[in-house]
Amino acid sequence: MVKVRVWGSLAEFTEGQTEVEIKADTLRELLDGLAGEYPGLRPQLERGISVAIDGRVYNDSWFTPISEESEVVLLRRLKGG
Amino acid sequence: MRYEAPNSVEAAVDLLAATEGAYVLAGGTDLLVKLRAEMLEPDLVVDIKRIAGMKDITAENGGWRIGAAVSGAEMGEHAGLLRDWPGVVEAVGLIGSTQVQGRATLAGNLCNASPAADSVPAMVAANATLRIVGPKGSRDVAVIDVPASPGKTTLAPGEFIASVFLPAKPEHGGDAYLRFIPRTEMDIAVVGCGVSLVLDGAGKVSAARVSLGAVGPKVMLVEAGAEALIGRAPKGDALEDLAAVCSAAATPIDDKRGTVDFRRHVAGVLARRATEIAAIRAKGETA
Amino acid sequence: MSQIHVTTSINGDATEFLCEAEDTLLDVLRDRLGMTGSKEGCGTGDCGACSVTVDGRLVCSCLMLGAEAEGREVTTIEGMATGDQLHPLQQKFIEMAALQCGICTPGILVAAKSLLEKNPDPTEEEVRYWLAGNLCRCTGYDKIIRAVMETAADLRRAS
Amino acid sequence: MALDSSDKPRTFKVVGTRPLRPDGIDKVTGRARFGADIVAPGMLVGRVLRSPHAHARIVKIDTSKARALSGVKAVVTRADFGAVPDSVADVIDNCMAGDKALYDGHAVAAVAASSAAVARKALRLIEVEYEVLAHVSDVDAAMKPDAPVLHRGRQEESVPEGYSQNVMSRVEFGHGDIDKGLAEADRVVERTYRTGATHQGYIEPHACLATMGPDGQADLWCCTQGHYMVRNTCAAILGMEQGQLRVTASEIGGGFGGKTTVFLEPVALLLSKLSGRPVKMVMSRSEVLRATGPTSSSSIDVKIGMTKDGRITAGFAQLRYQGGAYPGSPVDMGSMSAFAPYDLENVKTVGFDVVTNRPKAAAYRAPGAPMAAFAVESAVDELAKGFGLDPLEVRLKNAAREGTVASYGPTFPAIGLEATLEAARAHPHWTAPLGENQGRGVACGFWFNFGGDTCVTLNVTPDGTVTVSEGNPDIGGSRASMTMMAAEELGIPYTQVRTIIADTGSLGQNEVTDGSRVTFAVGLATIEAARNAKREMCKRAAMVWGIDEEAVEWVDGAARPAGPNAGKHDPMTLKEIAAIASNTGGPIAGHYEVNAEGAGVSFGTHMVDVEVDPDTGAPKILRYTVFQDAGKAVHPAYVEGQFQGGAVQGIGWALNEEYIYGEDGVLQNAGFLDYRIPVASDLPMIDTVILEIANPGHPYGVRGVGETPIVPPLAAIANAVSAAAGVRMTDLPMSPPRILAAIQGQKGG
Repeated sequence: MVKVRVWGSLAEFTEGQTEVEIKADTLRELLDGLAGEYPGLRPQLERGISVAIDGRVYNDSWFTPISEESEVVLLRRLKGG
Repeated sequence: MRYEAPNSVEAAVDLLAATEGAYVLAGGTDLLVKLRAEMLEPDLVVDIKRIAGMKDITAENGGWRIGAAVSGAEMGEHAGLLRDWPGVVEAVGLIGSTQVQGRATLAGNLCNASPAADSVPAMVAANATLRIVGPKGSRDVAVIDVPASPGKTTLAPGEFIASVFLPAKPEHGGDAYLRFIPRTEMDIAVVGCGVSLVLDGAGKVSAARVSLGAVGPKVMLVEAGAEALIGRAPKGDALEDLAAVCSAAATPIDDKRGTVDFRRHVAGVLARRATEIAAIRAKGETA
Repeated sequence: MSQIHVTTSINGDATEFLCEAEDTLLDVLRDRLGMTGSKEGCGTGDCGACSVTVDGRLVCSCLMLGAEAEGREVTTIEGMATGDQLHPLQQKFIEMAALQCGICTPGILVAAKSLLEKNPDPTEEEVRYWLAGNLCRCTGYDKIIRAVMETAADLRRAS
Repeated sequence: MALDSSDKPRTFKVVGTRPLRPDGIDKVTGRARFGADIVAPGMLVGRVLRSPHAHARIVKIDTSKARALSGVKAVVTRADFGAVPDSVADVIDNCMAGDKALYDGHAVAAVAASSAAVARKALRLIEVEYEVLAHVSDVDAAMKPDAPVLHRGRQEESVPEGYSQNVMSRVEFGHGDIDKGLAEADRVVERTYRTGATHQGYIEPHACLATMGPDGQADLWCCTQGHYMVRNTCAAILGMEQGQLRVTASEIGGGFGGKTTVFLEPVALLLSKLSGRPVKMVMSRSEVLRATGPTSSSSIDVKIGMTKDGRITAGFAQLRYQGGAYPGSPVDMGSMSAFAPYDLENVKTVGFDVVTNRPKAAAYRAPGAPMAAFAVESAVDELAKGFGLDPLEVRLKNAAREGTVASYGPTFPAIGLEATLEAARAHPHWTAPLGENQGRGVACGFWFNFGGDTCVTLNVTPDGTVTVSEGNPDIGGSRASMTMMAAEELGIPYTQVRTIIADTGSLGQNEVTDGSRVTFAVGLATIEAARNAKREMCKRAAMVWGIDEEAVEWVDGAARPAGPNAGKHDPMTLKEIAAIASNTGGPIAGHYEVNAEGAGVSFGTHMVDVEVDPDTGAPKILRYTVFQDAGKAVHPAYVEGQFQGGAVQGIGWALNEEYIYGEDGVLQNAGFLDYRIPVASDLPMIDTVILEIANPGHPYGVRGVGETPIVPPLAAIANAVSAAAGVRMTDLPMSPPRILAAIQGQKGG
């Protein structure tokens, strides 16, 4: 199981938890797992998010490996100028 | 729109008088902006730069006659003007960028009739007069009598300004113009102040003209400002009194460039500072 | 609406063109003569990207009618280099990275050349005030000012 | 992609030098072709009619008189676009208003005509019947339950009940317990800060030239930060296949985030389709200011607690950003970045995205971060000064470092904040004496940086020179940095590589030039493309030598036999291998396509001295120094240029720039005369100190540098002005009337 930190305003859709556990070996499994376990997150997941894995930010690379030791944090989708 | 560039004053007057919606083009730095913004749609533009004398600066009765198409840059390069009326030269030099200086004119700045025109308070302080030509011939009027209200002048249809006359510089006289803008360049005056004064042998002010711009619908000559200075050395309490009467005389509005309180206060500050510079010049020193 | 026939000199070449009365010199240069080196950043004389000289005087070509060019001598950025020889200011601007996007560069070069012709030894303050009408949003002006000062010093040494 | 040989610092030959940029001559001679510099045979002029109202229902648009005018070849309104996918619904609505005009300047119709004069006349003949509605421009006013509402039923699920429908979303970040942290503090500062809306202010107005044939094939030339984005967006709006639309990026005269979306492009394409002629559209400056993206104005409450020895015990901020007429202000970025420079046990930010009757905010350099940093860094400064502590020491004491759990969630890897603070402390600027009415301010700033889809193709020509094709417009020297990285990797001179910006038909998808991504991501792809070409060249050499390709290595621009074969054959240079490419299998190229992840975050510290005229409130910037971590500066002159340019945009934001709306909701300063960006005479030289703390996610350690420099200036200048004026400034811009009023208020109070 991978521990995933979600930002504060998403906790409403994760039964109040800011850290949830998902079974996942890749980013894709993580996102699918989140949407499955916490349907309330789906609108936000569909709008797009970024994910920090061990301090590096990923946007869309489904097959980015994730291990149980990885630090995984959901972020608002980053945009720049 | 038609464009004409007549060679004589008479031809220019005929063109202007014959066409409603005719505009004079000298430097064009205001006119072209208004054309572009579709604020004006002239039927005719009369370029006066090809009329003899319009680009000349000539000595006359101890003063200087400046053709209506003389640019700010040309004034800034004229040793006689710089010596006699540095405040007026500085004021015209503050209009726009170096590029705008290559074209902008005193007459245009006046005819644009913006309450914030930089050269106008300086000309009023210098007691400059204008030679206006028109269908009825030519007439001379004081600068202060030309602006009527924002965007409006007292010129009659068919008339245009042929030249500006700066009178002979009084002995022991000096002038200065200061304006406040948020940046260091490229802005319209939030407040402008022109001061021209004469010192007597004791270093007291014997004559003065104090004018303010951008703090009312048109340039104002602040008589009370002159009264605050006359008979006193231009320092200390006299300057404080001057600042107070200038702040009191100001009738500004709140707009995108400044607030009423700010403009009132700064009108006094600039009057004080401009007077100090004018006094230094009156003593024959450089400032 | 009949067009005006204008005979003028642009970068030393005798040039004739037809224009509408309301066409600015910038419109003429860009749209009628294909000289797009002069840029329109504002059309109101506030940005300096359209700077040219007319009879040796620096002006905004957006604030002058094309018709006014009759009999004048106009120089633009296209006339700044001589053959394959860049003007020293052009060379220095590249060397000192005095441009980023490059849209303001033609106007700044024309303006800076005009300054150095008048004043071969300007102070930093003089350069900054001379160029105050040339907006640059990329560089913060630092490298531009340095490039102009250094070119001036080079030219003084060379003369 | 990991940093090469991260244990020992690498020696570079080209990277880190300052070669002449390849597009330099074009740009100093006027030859470079920007958006408005191109023509096509038979070209028409396109012009846009814009709403004079801040908020109005469009009851009817009658274009019949305009269509009847001689020379008018096409007229379009929103109805001509038909239905579009949801993903681009707001984009097209912003390009051409639907049921309602939502801001002063909102496009309502467009014409294509034989000349500008005819187009102008045609616009006046279009009759629009408006039903004027109540409007709201201010963010706090727009949040009130009784505010005029722009859109109904579009709130995200994150917004609690009780807010106006103008509040589009709410975000919350942080960790720890704010109340507990505040209770531990010796002092708490609680203030509200406000910033005006500022525009990117690029000098080149938007421009494009569209050609669309009856077969559905189209070409578009435009100035943009991302021509692939333009292709994809326009294709979606117009129901085209992406492959049928080829977009070529012109040179771009500045963007700063403002050219990361479309405005004219879909309109020009449709006008071209309907008229059967090429259509050129160029915005005026006033259109740029009225109708393209400024950034958000903001209103931010901050509450920070500190112990008397300078430890921050808790940091809280509530950020309210208006993003103009559609959802999507960068308040989420502001909320994530607000406390990023600090290692905090207790931190929380709450952000509200609010719509108002203003042009839709576009990205602007580190979107959302400068205003958040302004608020937080002002409060930290006030606390430090209140305790008589050195503001740099306080920041060092609380600085985020490797291992810090960032306020927005992840744990930081190696970062450069401390290095910038230490460099600032050691710099002579920090201890230089100040005169009367002068003050010094410092502030830190942070930006995420990112990567994204990127393609590079590197071709070896028969004579052994190299061309690099990349898909990101060169906004400030990136051709030079790509050329340098290719030359570095291949071991050949910089002058033997030429980099071009390819059109959308020539490469795969490329993310927009934004997020400070280009030197990082395109650089990474360039390096990998070069490595692929090297592998191919090693293979060709191995074939000639008759040895195993694994036994060949690439050193200094040549293939060399390695291992047991070392020294058995003379090295084959790139030139030699290129010359026989046809004999050894055909032309040689390397390419690389990647979704570049792993961009490294970037920190900076700015220091500024300001003098304030106590009689007029006029501020003057006396001295300015930027300290920033660049990871690895590829072309240091252009890194310095980014630092300097960002700092000066920040100076404009701090002192003079703002959108000024009247009571009628109409923009009052839609021109460079009264939208006051800094001019040369306003400024001193901007000194720079480049720190290099390698990004572990890039082969050379490169970090994006473009956005961070605009984050600290607002606060640094506010701290300096506050020190000089003797009164805390909380509202931007700090215009002279505002500073003078604060000074006089202080005296009066």
